[in-house]
Amino acid sequence: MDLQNLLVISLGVIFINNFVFARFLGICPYIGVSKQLDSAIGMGAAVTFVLTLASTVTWLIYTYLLSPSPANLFFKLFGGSAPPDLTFLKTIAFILVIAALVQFVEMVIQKTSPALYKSLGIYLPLITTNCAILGAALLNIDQGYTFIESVVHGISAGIGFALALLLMAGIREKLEMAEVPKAMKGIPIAFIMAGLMAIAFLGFSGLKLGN
Amino acid sequence: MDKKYFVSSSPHIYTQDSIPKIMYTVILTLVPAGIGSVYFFGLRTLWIMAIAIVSAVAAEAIVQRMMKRPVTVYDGSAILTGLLLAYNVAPSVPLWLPAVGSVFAIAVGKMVFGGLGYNPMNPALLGRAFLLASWPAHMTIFSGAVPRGGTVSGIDAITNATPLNVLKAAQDVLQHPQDFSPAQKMEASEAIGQLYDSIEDLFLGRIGGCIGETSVVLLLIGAAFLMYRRYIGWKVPFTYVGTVALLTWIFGGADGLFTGNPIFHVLSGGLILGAFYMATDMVTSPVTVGGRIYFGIGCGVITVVIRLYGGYPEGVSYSILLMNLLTPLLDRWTRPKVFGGKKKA
Amino acid sequence: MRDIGKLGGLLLLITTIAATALAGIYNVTKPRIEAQKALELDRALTIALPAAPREAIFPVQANDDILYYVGYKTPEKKELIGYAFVSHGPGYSSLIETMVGVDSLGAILGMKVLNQVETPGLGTKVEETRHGEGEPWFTQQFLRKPAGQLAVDKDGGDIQSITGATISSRAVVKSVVAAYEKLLADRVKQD
Amino acid sequence: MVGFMSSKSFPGGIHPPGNKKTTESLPIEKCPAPPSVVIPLQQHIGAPSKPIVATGDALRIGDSISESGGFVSVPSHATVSGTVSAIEVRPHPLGVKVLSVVIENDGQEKWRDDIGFDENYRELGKKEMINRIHAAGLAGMGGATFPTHVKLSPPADKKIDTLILNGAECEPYLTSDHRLMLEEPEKIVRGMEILFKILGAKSGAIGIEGNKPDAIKVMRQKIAELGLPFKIHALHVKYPQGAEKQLIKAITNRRVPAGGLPMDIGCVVHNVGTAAAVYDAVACKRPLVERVVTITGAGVKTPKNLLIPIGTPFSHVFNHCGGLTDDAGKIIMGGPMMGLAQSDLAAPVIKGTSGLLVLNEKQSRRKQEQPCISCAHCVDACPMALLPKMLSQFVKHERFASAESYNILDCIECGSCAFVCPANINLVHWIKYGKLKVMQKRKKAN
Amino acid sequence: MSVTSEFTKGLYKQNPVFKQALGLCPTLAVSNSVESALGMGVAVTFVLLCSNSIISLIRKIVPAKIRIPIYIVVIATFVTIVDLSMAGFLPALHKTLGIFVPLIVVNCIILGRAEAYAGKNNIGLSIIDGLGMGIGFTMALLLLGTIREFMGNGSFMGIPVMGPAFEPVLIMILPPGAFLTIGFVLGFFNWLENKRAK
Repeated sequence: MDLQNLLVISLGVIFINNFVFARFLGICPYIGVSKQLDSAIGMGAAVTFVLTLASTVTWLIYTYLLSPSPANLFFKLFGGSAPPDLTFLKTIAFILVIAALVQFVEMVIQKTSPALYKSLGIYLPLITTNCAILGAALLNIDQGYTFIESVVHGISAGIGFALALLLMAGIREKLEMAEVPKAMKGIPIAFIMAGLMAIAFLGFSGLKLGN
Repeated sequence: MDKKYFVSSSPHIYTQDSIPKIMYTVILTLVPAGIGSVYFFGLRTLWIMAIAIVSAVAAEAIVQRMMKRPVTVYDGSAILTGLLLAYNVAPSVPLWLPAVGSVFAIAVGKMVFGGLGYNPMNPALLGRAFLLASWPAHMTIFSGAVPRGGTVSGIDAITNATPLNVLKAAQDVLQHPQDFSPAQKMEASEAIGQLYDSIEDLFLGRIGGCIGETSVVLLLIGAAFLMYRRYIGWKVPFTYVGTVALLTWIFGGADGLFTGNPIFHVLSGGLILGAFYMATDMVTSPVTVGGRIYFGIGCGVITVVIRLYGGYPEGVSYSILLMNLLTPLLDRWTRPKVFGGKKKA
Repeated sequence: MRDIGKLGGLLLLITTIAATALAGIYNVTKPRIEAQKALELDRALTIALPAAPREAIFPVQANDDILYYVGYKTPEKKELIGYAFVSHGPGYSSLIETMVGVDSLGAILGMKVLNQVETPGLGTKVEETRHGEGEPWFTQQFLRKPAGQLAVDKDGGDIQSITGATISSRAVVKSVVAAYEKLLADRVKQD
Repeated sequence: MVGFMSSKSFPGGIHPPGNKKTTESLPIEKCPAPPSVVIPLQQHIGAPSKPIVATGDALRIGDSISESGGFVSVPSHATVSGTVSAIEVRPHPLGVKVLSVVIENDGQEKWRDDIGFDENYRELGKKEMINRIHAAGLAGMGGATFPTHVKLSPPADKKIDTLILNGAECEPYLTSDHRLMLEEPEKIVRGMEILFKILGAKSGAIGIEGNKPDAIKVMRQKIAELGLPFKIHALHVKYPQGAEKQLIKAITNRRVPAGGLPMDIGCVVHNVGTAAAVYDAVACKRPLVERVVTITGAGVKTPKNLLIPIGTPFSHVFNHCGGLTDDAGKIIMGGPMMGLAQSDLAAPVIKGTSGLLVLNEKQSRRKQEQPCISCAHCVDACPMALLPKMLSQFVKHERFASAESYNILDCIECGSCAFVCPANINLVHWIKYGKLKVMQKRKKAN
Repeated sequence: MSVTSEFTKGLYKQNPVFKQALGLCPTLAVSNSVESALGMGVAVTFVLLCSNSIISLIRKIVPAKIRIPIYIVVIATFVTIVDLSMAGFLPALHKTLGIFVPLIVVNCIILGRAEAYAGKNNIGLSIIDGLGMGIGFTMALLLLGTIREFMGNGSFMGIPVMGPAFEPVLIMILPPGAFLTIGFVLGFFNWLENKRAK
């Protein structure tokens, strides 16, 4: 396995193509759940967890069920003839899988760890419509990632999102005590701050991670 | 009892310091480097400084008027922002550039958050990053600054590429040997050798670069005074410079680990200006002792990462901006333990 | 429990209806999508090998992968005009893909950027057409230069790099050189 | 002379200008008793004392006028001879009106008869010694006015091994303890010997800031002369060196836990003035009727160190010092860092009055508050390792829970943070308010 | 509840972007040029119209428990139709919008309208609601797109309008420019609102 390649993918999606600052994925929860550090930590953890799971499952579904590649499980069923190209169903398939996954995770956490459910549970329903999850799943396919690459990409995208969320929450807790002009209070100033953060993150652009 | 006496809660005596005093002292200590820049780059730099300062002050006054708040441009903070922004642009920039940068720095970097004390990131550096992203061509070309009649110093060559630019280009050649001819490789090695021999020039400031960042000696004179007056502490600048020195020594060489030239890296680029004047910006750096140390180390690490592996030859301003983002969390996570510790139950 | 079965069944039914509907749409749009792809390729090949009619350009394949294209003056494979190949190299923030045509001596006949997501206003200038000009200026300067010896001005070559986007410029140049060398190696093998 | 930072100091602290030159070389003078004294029945921390005299009663100096109102309470005594003219609420230095006994001075200076030197005082039992201290109405004379006998009766499970006398006098301007050490070293050391015996301590130390070399010398000589096992520690000159927890840290290198008391780590601290009063109380059965007060500042015409009968109104004291200048702006009881601003000169000198400081108008005006620029000077200055900047901001925005979790209750209100603040934010004011709110909340919760 | 007000509420009073802060990801991502903003706006409006009408039609037969999954399926179907058609007929636009076309599925405006409106109202009103919201969204995108393209590229719909001397503020078409623009536009609307309230 090419560790360096995985590192490039991982650091790339955390710092250079950060989901929030460069790809505009997951903006709604980013602005909505960054008012307090505690909830930001919960949301960050929940998103990272679901992102990883979703990346894994959607890649498997795409490769073994939808794509007409030799790896498709139908390949054998159809007696060696080319399986049908079902890739046009990927959007609908992915979103259903993600919705089911989130439900499932919610149920499992609720049964196994009430404490964790208390801290993560309220964020889980919000995650279905978090475009970062579906976005990561689609990007994995678009960029032709292998299974391991997809998983690493998913985890790292989550870490990058959580990082952005944490930084924002720290600053917004402080901004609560700042004399921000009335019209700019709340969401507008959060966007301005996100813009300034994105400027700072430009410093990572062009980072040569591999050769 | 006809006479009324003042009544207020203790304490009843106060320091002689005030915010304007701090600001103007910092401005004063930046003057030597400014004079140096006029000597090295010509009178044009004076124009750039003046334009940047006037725009910053005007922007602050106008925004405060618009927000119907008292106009406080006399506290010196806008002047300082303007001056630092001017110090962070190349001598060859068109004159409208520092003006736009100052307005952005003050209006978006500071005033929308409520003005002095509330801005989460260093306004001058934000202004610089804004200019760099918006007009990269102007911000990354260090030539054409020689005014008619040359500079007072009589040195023309220094207005060309900055040492870090040269280093980046040369290292690029050496890191991809297969793409270049032997002659090019020779040339690159020689260029690096020359750079490493030019420590004295770096120290004095006889090099290309942004207006206020080149002369290490003049900056250090000012910084020493600020340290003496305790307006800046040792923790941020020393850990910052130390981290850069250590990491560039370990990873900065072309011939494997521990072959880098830390002295070159410390003296070149905007590190001294950044470490002593901008990373130490009170508003945007942590207040706790531990926080300040981590802040300095973090700035150092990011600077080195960008310098050695990044898309830009210089990483000082981005590293400080990125660490500014971390400041609230650092303050939170490095809260000092109360004196004596908690009583055991 | 029966409830779940009922609900699941209903969901399945709706999904099936949706999938069937989509399959219909897919079958309608598929030829269009493929035609679009072919059209894009046609355009690129025409720019890369302007002297060769589209029907006189043939792919050279190994297994299912197209290695490069060979272009002739006529569809009967008479009078070799040159070769066209796709090169790609990592730019500033994306993989830059170009279609390049060369004559049998390696001089560039035509060139078109296929894909890039570089910094807007900087790296994207690799396919910028200046106001009033018909062709993108950056790729125009490659014409008639030997594909094996390209270099940007900063590296001592004669391709003028884009101001502020040296990395993108260099990526294009280097990828062309590398892809040309691969083509050469393959030609040698075939001859 | 000055000890090393590590061993004779504490983290944080500030260096305000000392301003002690004016009075430090002036010997203690006796202030003539006023025509009438006003003795508040609450001069200490704890329950107020209860009056035991009635209007018209004739009293001699030293006669009890009230009895303890509980365990944490001390009696008060007549400080002039004369008749009780009123028992009513009168202005108090704390800014509130307090029930006080007013005595018209008959000018006779008649003392109670039973006061006099008791040769055998050293043979007294521990209990009797404490009784005499209580009967003499002793409360801490450094300014905190905590009843002395309470500090000498620790619970059985607290073993006290170290007695510390506080001669640091770190507040700027004040020189009363300094003069007392120079002029009455024997009383102080003998008093310390008594305290040492009562507590059964193993070691005793006196902490004096290094800026008082003469006092250090005199006290050393006296200890050697009397052959007592006490040590003198020359302390780093830094405010608040005299704060209890900081003093203990500097001398013993032990730290009192947050929310704890010195006795939790085996220490008891008394002021040097208290020690002298302990000697008077135990050896002479003499109650606390007068104390040394430094009268100083730009607003006083003739600064002095005075021995003043307790209950003397401030106006009388100032008259004795040539009066106040025309530009006198602020009158402070205590030092400039922790002292209380006075609005009414009818308020009397009490047991905890270590100084009367008069600032001129220019010094009295507060500069306009500016926004905090997070310079962290307050954080560096805080001797309790708190974050005053954040505490004040939390309080300002009524986030009392955050303030509580940032240990607002551990603030000792020393004023170091507000002193160094370049934005002129009165951090102490906000923090005091926050403490009040947090305490109220806690009370409600209980 | 007049038909006109059902239509106009989406334009300003309940503008999905400016007033409800919904659908922010595509708003930020594709507003760097007027052309892509328009493309995205039309695509979203189309999906919104279709999903609102279908959901309104089936609202009485859908069990409440599996309401959301069914809505999602309906929406995803229309999104895929848009995706495929765009790839076939407008390949250049399809390339520029990239993954934000399939991501219309998770655009909270659409599911939000389904939940809040189409699931409770008849088809006529639902169509009007969808149209209003869609046009409101498109207008928001166009506003941002115009500002960003004008400042960041000196052009409108790709046509240079500023002359050759203008040096565009590149950052406006980069990610930070998206955040800053929407921040200030939202601030401006708040300011208007506050002023009107007085």
